[in-house]
Amino acid sequence: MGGAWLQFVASGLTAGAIYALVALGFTIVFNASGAINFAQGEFVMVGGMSAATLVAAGVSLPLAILLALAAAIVVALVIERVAISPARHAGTVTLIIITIGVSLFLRGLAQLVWGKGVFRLPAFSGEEPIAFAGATLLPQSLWVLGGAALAVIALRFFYGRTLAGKAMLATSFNRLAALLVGINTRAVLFASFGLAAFLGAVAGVLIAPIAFTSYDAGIMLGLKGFAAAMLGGLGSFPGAVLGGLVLGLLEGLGAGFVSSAYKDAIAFVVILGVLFFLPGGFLGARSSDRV
Amino acid sequence: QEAIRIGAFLSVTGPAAFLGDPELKTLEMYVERINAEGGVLGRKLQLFSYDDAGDAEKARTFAKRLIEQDKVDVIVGGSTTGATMAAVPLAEQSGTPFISLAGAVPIVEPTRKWVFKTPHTDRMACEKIFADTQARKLTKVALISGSGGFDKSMRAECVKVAPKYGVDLVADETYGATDTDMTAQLTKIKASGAQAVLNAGFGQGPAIVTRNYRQVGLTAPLYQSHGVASREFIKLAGPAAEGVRLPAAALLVSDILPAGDPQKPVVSNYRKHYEDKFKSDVSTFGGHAYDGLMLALGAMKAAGSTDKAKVRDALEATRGYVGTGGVVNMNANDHMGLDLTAFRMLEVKDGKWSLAK
Amino acid sequence: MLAALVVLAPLALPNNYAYEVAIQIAINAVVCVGLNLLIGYAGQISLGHAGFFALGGYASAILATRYGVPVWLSLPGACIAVGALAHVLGRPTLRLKGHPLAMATLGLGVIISIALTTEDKWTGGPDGMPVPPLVLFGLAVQGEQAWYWIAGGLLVGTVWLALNLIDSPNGRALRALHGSEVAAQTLGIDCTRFKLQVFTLSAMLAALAGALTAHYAGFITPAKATFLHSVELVIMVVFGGMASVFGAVVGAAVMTLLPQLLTVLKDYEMMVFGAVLVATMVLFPQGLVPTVARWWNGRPQ
Amino acid sequence: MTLLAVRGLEKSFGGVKAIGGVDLRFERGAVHSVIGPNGAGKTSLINMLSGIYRPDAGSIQLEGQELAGQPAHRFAAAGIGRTFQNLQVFFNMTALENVMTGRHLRERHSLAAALLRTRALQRAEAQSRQAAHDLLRLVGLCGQDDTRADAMSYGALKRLEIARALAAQPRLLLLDEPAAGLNATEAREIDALIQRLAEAGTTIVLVEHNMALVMEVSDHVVVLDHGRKLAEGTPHEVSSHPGVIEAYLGSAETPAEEAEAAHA
Amino acid sequence: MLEVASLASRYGRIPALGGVSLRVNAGELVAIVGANGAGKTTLLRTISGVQPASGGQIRFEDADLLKLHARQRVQAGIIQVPEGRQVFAPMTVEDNLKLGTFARGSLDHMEPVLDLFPVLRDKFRELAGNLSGGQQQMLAIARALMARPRLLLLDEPGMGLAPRLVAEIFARIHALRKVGTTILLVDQNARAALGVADRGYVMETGRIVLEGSARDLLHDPQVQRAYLGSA
Ligand SMILES: Nc1ncnc2c1ncn2[C@@H]1O[C@H](COP(=O)(O)OP(=O)(O)OP(=O)(O)O)[C@@H](O)[C@H]1O
Ligand SMILES: Nc1ncnc2c1ncn2[C@@H]1O[C@H](COP(=O)(O)OP(=O)(O)OP(=O)(O)O)[C@@H](O)[C@H]1O
Ligand SMILES: [Mg+2]
Ligand SMILES: [Mg+2]
Repeated sequence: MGGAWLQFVASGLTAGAIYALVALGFTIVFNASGAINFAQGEFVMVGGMSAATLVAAGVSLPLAILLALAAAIVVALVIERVAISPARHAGTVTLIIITIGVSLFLRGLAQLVWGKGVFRLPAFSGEEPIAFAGATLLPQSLWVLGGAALAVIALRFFYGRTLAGKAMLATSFNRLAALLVGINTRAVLFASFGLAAFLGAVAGVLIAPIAFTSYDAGIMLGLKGFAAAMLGGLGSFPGAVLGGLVLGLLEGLGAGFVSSAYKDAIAFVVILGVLFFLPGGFLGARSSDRV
Repeated sequence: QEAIRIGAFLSVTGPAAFLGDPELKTLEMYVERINAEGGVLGRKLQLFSYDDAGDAEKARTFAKRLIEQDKVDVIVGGSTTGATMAAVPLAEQSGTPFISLAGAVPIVEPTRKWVFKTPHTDRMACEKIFADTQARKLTKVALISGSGGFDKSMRAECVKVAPKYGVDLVADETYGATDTDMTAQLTKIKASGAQAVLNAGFGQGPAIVTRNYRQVGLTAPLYQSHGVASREFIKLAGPAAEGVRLPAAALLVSDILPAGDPQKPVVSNYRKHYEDKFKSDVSTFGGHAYDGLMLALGAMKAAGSTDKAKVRDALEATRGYVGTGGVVNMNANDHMGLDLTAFRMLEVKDGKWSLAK
Repeated sequence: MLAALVVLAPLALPNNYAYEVAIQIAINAVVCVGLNLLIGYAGQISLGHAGFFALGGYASAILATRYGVPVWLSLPGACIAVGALAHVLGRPTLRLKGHPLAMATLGLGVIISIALTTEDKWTGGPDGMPVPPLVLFGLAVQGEQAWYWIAGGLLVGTVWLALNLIDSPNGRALRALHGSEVAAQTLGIDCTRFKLQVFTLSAMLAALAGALTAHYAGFITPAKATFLHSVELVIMVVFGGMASVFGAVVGAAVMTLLPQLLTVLKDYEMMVFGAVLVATMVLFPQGLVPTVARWWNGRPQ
Repeated sequence: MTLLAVRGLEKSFGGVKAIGGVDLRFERGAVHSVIGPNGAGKTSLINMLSGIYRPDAGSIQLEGQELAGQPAHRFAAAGIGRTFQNLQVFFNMTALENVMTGRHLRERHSLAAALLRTRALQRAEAQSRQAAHDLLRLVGLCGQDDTRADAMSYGALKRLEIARALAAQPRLLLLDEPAAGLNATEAREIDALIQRLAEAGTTIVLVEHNMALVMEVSDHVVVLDHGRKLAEGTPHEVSSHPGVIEAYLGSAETPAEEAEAAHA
Repeated sequence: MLEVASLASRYGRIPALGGVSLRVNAGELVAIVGANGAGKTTLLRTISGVQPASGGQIRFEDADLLKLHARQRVQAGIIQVPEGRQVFAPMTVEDNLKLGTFARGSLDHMEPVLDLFPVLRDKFRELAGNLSGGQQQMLAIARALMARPRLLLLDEPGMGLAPRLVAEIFARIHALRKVGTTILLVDQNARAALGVADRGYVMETGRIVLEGSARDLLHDPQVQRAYLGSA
């Protein structure tokens, strides 16, 4: 099995890049509200499904993608207004349960609108696998990896360098203080949902050629994306990407070298191990717990 | 006059939705059609259906609801083996004829008084495939399967019957229902020197397996299970699907069946009805529901009543029923009544199903 | 009050299906009362309790079918085994807090679920395994009525124990470590010990409920171990009201009944369920029972 | 008689040496004050004496029993209680329950007894309730028994923390700025309370910036600066120490006087 | 400049302010003293808009403040230093100060503000949550100053500060007033607060019970007994 490990790595990167993109979306909402948005997987699904159906209806791919992004953002903003914003003073757990309700709602809606079929988008730049040293990678995987890289750079810049980005972070750390320095905390939540949906839809569009999409695709993406975000360190954008890639690699190598039946379990065992030693994940925020 | 009550619990949502969804559509459509034609025994049909979402516990609750509250005359349903097995004791206890739409062998082996099933078993699928590999002189076969009930059950049956066909299983890999990349597993299979690969699975997994199969450069013949017998598979797998073989019922190739085939009228009709109404492709699973409903109604007609015991006896006495799944001949020891001839070996050619030579 | 409700309810139950739902409510409520001790009172989260629930069922079933242990023994045996497992797993896990804890418990649940699905020699795989009926004092417990009294009795007992626990020094210690772990420590509270205690207790209650479900249904599948079932349990707790024992019961009741009622909506079921969940949490952010209780108390003033 | 002896205590955070090699002795029944500029390391010291921080080096001995390195709840069990500069109230409880929790070490915690609510437990609970009630009255929170902690004002919460710490009947009580947020008159009440506790034999370590209070109650004052001991002695000695005036007290004039001068 | 008329506010059903009226003229420094729970914090929170009013009026110059969001009030120049510091604990001192300019003010103030609190310069890249209590208090004041407040609401600015610093802070507050900042000050150190103030109000259980020039209040025997600790 000498050269096979390279293919296991390629396999892991393909899955990992997908998880990374989803994890970035989790990070955005977490950084604004301190809550996990369990509807993030559904944002991805809405993006992928919209694009896939539009393409099937004859719309050109670039236009379909733009429309899909717009659709996901609109959906997310409406949901923020109707479901999240009215409950913004409630506790984190309540907020999380609301996002679970939202994810059920969106899944149910998607099932009505699009049915239960599985859809696929054409690959952006062909299907011909790229071979290197005996391993192969689909060109679309490079799109996904590139998308994740670009997203993390942009997000890092926005949150690390701009005052608006810092204001979004500040709101999740201390709402009262945020109000007192004049931050519109409602707008922050609103914007973060829009941003998370945008990123989610980008992810949905990028991964649909590889992973396909269906009304219930959000469940798995949500679970894996959450795990990736935790592994990398909740709140950290590079962490989200790192966590996603590591999770994917664990699965790929686990399936290759240990047991494909237990590959998910192997990944979770490793995550548990990491959390026991680094509760904040790889790149979790430096915490201050002094009294 | 009181309507005949048909009960159904199906996996309309959840991981097995592509079983339950066409099944429910089929039942609803035919109940409506038959009512429009005046019903059965001069009585209208009334359908009571619930979505068990693939959860056996829910299936049991709904089976109880059908029996206790809705007081149905017959149950057609149980998309998955787990759901079916959960409801079996209730049907047996209450004495309700129960026609399952799930595939696994244990549903009808050993035979239970009140339980019948319409689809071919997964063992038959394995046998059909291995018969084909035997004919092509391929002895080293690699197995890959999903982690769901359908997949694991078929995998286990294939392992059991392999020796009978001189098949040597050289690899045994697994993937999750929602996995997005199976190249790791396929790379291991590639290294195993398999002459053919059999994938037991349904849903989107097999499509990804098929695409990854070409990606890692595997060229050995790929067999899929009857679980992917729908046009959607070809759409998802794209050009990679070319040459894939699988055992399936006549339904999928209704248009290219020879004119003399006894199933031709039945499957053509069903297909036309379904595709006209729902504007989506038929799958064999909807056909199972069609067969289940028709068997039940046939038995009622034969019994001349909806008396449960009489209907059961009539079901067991079914002979020569021509359905979408094949020709059914039941008896006291066989509550399925199908044999290997019901399966056709299909091959994807030019993006379409065709009969394999 | 709850006891009276349990005793009187059968008058309103028309058939075995209604009993079935009532039994499910009672069993879910037992899990939720236990889980609420952990989530609502001790402020810890678990997204893996479905794993313990299913393990309870499987352990009892395997003990009974494979090792011929009589069911009246295998059932408590399973609870103790699961409790021991939870105790061992809980020790490192409960050092975590907040989201990492959620992740870790989720991971435990997923691992259990995968093991149950994969080890088909023991568990029958995804299609599950048959479970022998419960035999108490030489009599097989059969029929919905009998089960109703067992589940109802168990629920009343669990609620009574939980109420006692909350109103005791142990319960205060739990709430204290929820409020401020540092302060709790400086008062001499061994936080690890109390967290572990309540984690184990809630896991055992889940296992007990899981085992009863299995023996009642006569079979068990890994569906009960999934992450989604864990989430469902947490939803029940939060929906009814965290830090409220009756909230847990009400949450379990509503969340068990609602899907049964919504079946008439067919394709709209999931959407409406999601909408109901969102609307309730927006209107009753503290959960049903505490918010209603506050309104109630507020009115006289 | 020395109750608590600290030797060579050190604690750094990153590059900051919060406490850099401090030796201290706290005599039984006396009131010891720890003062020093902001960031001198006072709270860090208290955190180590109560087991919240694990020291990098050094020993903490309570009557010869080594405590350094033990978990915080052991410190409490050994008889060390504390309050917090940054409030650590149980906001999910009423005032009375907060104080009852303080009695944790005086209570038994058999899970079985708790679940079954035994007679003995009920009796103990009634006792705890009464004791907590009395303590609330003692710190001036009479009639607030059933107020939820999250509805209390800052000053009330400070008192609540004191009552809670007292409920454990500690031998050594560490108070981190108990009078912050109280006005001069209210601070006097704390003053009286501290003196009463000391008379009853409780050893007190007081961190406070309210110099009037420190001068009034202390038997012994330690001045920290940059994590080191700058001076030590009676209140009088310390307050006239030039280094202390320079680093901490500032010019003798009070700001009010200064300002009044400005008015004039 | 600020005119508060029979302002009421409540937590749920529990009233915290029962009709408070007061006035702060432009350039004035007004102190409020009162026992724990008198409602001082609630009053400041209601003025800054993080706590809803249940009755009464607040006018700031010509604007009806109750019609404005907290954010709009900040933009208008009403800046509060909250009780309990409320720094953004997981962010650096630098980011905390920058966020102070979110709605108004500019980064140009950074240097002068750091000159006021040199410790913050040493801790510039440290997480705010890791600062000592007093250092956080300084950061909270510094953050407020970054916004160039026109009306500064100070809730216990001297709390937790070393005596030398308290003296300094009050001197600074006094100096701020001189450069035209209007200040409403709450501090338990009533002597110091009234010492720097022009006028003062005394609050008890949600009402104003006494008002007058700071000097008069300082010498009022009742105030001395209740708040200044004089026997
Ligand atoms: N958890 C921590 N992480 C990093 N630095 C810390 C931590 N705790 C304390 N420090 C640093 O250690 C030094 C001492 O802090 P400490 O809180 O002990 O001061 P203090 O004397 O209590 O001051 P104050 O009177 O202002 O409360 C400070 O410079 C502070 O920034
Ligand atoms: N969140 C709250 N919920 C309910 N009641 C509250 C809340 N916050 C304050 N109160 C009550 O409102 C009243 C006024 O409190 P406030 O904090 O304004 O007092 P204060 O004068 O600032 O006191 P202190 O000097 O202690 O800070 C008090 O009786 C307090 O118990
Ligand atoms: Mg301090
Ligand atoms: Mg206040």
